[in-house]
Amino acid sequence: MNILLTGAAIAIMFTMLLALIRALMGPTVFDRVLAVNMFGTKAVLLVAVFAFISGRPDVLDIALLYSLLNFVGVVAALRLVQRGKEYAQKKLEEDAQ
Amino acid sequence: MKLTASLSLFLSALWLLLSGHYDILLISMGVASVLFTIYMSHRMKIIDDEGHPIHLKGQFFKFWFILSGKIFTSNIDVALRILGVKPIQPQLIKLKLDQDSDLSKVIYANAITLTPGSASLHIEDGYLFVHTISREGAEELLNGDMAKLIPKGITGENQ
Amino acid sequence: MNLDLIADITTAILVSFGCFLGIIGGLGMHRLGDFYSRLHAVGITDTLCSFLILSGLAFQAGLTLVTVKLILVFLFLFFTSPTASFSLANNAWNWGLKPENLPVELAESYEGDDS
Amino acid sequence: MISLTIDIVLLIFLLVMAFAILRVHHLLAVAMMFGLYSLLVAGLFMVLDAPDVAFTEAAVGTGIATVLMLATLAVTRVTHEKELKKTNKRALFIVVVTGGLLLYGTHDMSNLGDNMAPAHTEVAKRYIEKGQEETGVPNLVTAVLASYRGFDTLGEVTVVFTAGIGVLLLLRRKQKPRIKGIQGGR
Repeated sequence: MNILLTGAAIAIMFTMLLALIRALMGPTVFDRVLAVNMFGTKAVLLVAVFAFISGRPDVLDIALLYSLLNFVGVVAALRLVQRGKEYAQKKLEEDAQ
Repeated sequence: MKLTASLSLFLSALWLLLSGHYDILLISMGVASVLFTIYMSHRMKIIDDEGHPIHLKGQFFKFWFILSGKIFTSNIDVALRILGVKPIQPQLIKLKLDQDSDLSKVIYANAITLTPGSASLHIEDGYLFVHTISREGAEELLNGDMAKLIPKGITGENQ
Repeated sequence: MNLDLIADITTAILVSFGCFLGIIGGLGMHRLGDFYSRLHAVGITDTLCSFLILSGLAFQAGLTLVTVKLILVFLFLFFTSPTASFSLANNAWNWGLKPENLPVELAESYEGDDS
Repeated sequence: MISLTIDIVLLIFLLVMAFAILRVHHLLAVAMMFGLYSLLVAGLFMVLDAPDVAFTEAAVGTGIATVLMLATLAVTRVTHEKELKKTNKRALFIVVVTGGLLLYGTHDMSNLGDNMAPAHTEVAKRYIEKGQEETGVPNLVTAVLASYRGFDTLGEVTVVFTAGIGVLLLLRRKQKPRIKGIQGGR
């Protein structure tokens, strides 16, 4: 069973790598945030799988914490984008017209 | 009052399940944290039907059952499209929101986002802008398949 | 003994299928052309992939508090992911990011058609 | 074996992330990547058998630090960093010297998992054997932090509290709309 879970952990890390590459390449900031979000989700899964590999289920609490924090981080970032500079610039142009 | 009681019951159950240790010191800490959370929620005025919808009971099970089936099939569909078995045809469509309350609009938009292959983008003048990855998915949404699923008669206001 | 074997096989099937879906989602991040299409790839990893992996782990844990925690992890992911996706997509839309690769005439004819 | 693999992969991710933070010039993306960086560090702590430190790192590094950094970005006007053309020699010197000192310092640390290290032979035994009955806290690390080293933790909490007040004072806004300032600024 441990071999299977090890394989699962490696597969999850591979997915994390793919998401990381997208976060580095991402043409827009939204692509980056999307990739960061996906990376966080996969990190939660990795922690959960690792808890079973190492046989210490109390590590699952960290997965719980991550799954909430990931969401907080994404929403906080987007609140910022919403009133970022470009958005403000657009508003100013609209007001001027 | 009913909402507060059910919220505190829910929070205590959550605390007991997460802690796993049941002696007097820890339980009293749990009670204190539950009370503090209830107090904060009262101050933020978020204990209402929308924040804690206990009036959505029976019809929700059917909704979740059908929705999970849809999520499953659309996952497979999108996976096949990524692997190149089916073509990728992005579409942008506009759906009329004729739900009666804000809560059911939220459920509708989130149900669309939850099924991969369609994501709601924007709400404007009673229309919902949806991006789908396939034409079939777009036609399905335009036929109103998802709209029929949303539980009827739930209003966010009645106490 | 026999029951353990069944649980192990179920876990094996669920977890490997979940990981497979996860890798597909990761590939989708690169195969799909623009930001709005990539949202769907993330949708895969957020819903079915995490559900399969976590439920596979739950079969290993049995009926204990660990399973409750796994269910909670899944519920948090499941309820927060559409909100995060929507706020991301809505921000991109408000910011003025336009979807690419749209067959324009189709999009036009669909837009008028509602109900 | 698997923890070694996870260790190596996470360390490689950390390196990639560090270079990414150096290369990417969009500050919002940089703040999100810092969050991921500390998430990876927390993962390393978890693999090194320190779930409590991982917990703290996740809550503080990924949660609060990211939110504070984003809040700071929200009150600044420009989200794009200015590109530095030439290297700052003095900064490079300080970084190299500090790094060298830290590397030198690791020589005095006992090896990872060494049974005969001083920390494991004297006090740890008592903490492990009597921790729960003496403090009544089921988690050992919490018992050490909050009870045995209570004054130490009190000092740390004071430092964190002061830092928090400082951040709050810095982030407090004097006037409400900051958007108008763009016209006059720059």
